[in-house]
Amino acid sequence: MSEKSIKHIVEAVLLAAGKPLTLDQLLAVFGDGEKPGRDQIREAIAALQEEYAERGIELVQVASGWRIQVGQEMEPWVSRLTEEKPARYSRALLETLALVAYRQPITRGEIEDIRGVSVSSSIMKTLQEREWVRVVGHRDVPGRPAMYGTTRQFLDYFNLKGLDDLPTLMELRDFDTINAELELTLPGEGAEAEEAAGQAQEPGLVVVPVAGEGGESNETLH
Amino acid sequence: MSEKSIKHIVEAVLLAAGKPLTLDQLLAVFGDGEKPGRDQIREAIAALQEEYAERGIELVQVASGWRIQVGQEMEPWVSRLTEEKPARYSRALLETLALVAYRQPITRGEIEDIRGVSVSSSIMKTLQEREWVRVVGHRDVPGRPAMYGTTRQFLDYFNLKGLDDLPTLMELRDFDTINAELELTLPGEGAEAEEAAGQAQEPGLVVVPVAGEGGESNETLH
Amino acid sequence: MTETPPPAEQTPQQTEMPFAYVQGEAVTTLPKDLYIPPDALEVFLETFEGPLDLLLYLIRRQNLDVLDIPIAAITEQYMEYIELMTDLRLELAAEYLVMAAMLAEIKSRMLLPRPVETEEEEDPRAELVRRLQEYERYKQAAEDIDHLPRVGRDVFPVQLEAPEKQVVATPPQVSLVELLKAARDAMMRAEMFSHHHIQMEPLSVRERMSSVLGAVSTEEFTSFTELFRPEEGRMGVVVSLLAVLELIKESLIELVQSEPFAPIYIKAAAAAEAGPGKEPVAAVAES
Repeated sequence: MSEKSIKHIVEAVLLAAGKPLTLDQLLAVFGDGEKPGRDQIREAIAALQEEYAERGIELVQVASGWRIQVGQEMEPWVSRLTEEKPARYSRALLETLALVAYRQPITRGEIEDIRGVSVSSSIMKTLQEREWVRVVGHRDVPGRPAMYGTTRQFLDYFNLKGLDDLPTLMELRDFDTINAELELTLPGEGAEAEEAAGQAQEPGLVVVPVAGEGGESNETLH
Repeated sequence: MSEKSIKHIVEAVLLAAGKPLTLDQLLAVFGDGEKPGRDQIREAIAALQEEYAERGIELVQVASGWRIQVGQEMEPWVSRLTEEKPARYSRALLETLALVAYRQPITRGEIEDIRGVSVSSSIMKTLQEREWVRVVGHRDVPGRPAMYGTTRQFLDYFNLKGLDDLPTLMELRDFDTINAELELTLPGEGAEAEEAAGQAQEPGLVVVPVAGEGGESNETLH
Repeated sequence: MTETPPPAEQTPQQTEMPFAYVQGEAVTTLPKDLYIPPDALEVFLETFEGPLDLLLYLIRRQNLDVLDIPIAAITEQYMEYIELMTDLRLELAAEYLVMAAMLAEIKSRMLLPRPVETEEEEDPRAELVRRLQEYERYKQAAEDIDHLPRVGRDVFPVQLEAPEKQVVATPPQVSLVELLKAARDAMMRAEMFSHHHIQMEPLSVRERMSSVLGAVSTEEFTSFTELFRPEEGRMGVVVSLLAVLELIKESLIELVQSEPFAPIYIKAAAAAEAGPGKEPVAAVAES
């Protein structure tokens, strides 16, 4: 049996095995008439290792034997394969964030009054961890509750120059009609549309009547 | 991103995936700034296929996408790895599967009509548990029997890209034109097996009481 | 399917079988290989997938074309198997008996003399042949499928150990639209909320416009300040002002002020004058 086919058999068997194989196990796959020596198996392994060196795979020895694995340098690409779609925020969280944005400074109690239900601590915690909301002071009433406001990061994320860029409450009422006129995408979903990466953030601006910028971004798109 | 690294990334990702990947899935593992074109992915696949050709490894396209597999030529060595023999399937199961594959959507009753025997529930259950066959709807007749079709897993398992890749069905011959056909085909084949033809075929001709035509064809024969 | 398949494993007896020529003789001359050891018969019969499969076997064993079945001979052979099964008290599936009946029927129809040859008349075997062919193609297809390279038997998909995934939590994405919708919903719910709890008079501008119009006349001037009720609070004042401005815009009232800081008076616009609506506004602007 030629060196070359020993190498190819060792490779094929290691690839198909799905688990590490010892030298003995590798030897065992050869039929009676074709058994190579242990040295030949070792040479085949060494030859494969050399071939793999410049590629993203490795033939390594682990506790239970030899195995072919995808190298660490391929982690970013392989990981993207199994990347889970990030979860979505709850309505409660979004409404809380919206109330902080429109009514800041606002206490948790005031948010609860408007929403008619209690606001969980985890929501306030998530919003602060995301650095969209921060404590801006304390209301001078018994208990001195924290007052919340939005952050610079919040404006950046939604691509707003300032809170003034948010539609007024009056405009919000007619929001469905505004919305229907605009094809708005999520900031993060840009990756799905092949070219949209750069433009994904813009729709936020489009909501505000900034004709010039909106027009420009459309032109860039096409 | 260089041709070479695209190839290596495609290889690493396919090797790590453990399931077939579509072109889109392969594209998705590349980050925003490094997205290759679909053609580049296709080229990488072609280059890998060429490299694998002499090594007993295959990069094949099946129904759910591209997958790297150890090819049939390596089967003798790979199968020595495992003690257990791969499952064998009964003729009844395979015939039922064939009918679902070629005649989908098909009801159990229709399968039974063609096979001339009843199809056991356990066969339908096994086929569905293996995820080769699934209920695709219900026939709009009394009892609303389930109609069955094959799945992508079925195609993947049998190394097929699509139903078009199934082996072609034996041609059905028209009984009514039997005599005309005999007339046409027999003279050509007569040389090979003149006596056999005369003996084997003639009883049929004699039984069918088509004196006129049968006689003619016989005359042509002799 | 070829017209003359190669004579694979054909025994000499079979080629000499006379029953193919004379229907009557078939009963007495049984092919020798029909007799198989009784204890093997059960296994033998189990290999058949039903009556069509058994029939195909009988036909193929004699190298016959499916399209050209010597029905009497095949029927006799088929019945032999059925009898063997009953003799051995094998549970006989109904399908086999149905087929026996079908064969018997075809045979009888073929034996009956037909007075006139009509082209339309179908060969009694046609249906059987159709079914046999139909079954055979899927029997063949099943064999073909069985020979396809199969995962785990012939081909072995590779799954390698992947590098350890670096955990990078990707936070949920939120669009401005989502945020604004949430804001609107929260506000709208809050409004309903306040209606129920703080029994506040709805202070709609439209409603106030009506009451202002009711208070002024075309003949006399009404004092501007009379239109405001302090007890309504700031909201009431704002609504009143909006109502007045709206009425001016719609040219329904006129606003008059003699000099800066002098009292402002209001008069309802004359019904005939639809046009000169801008004058009152101009008056305000001058002031």
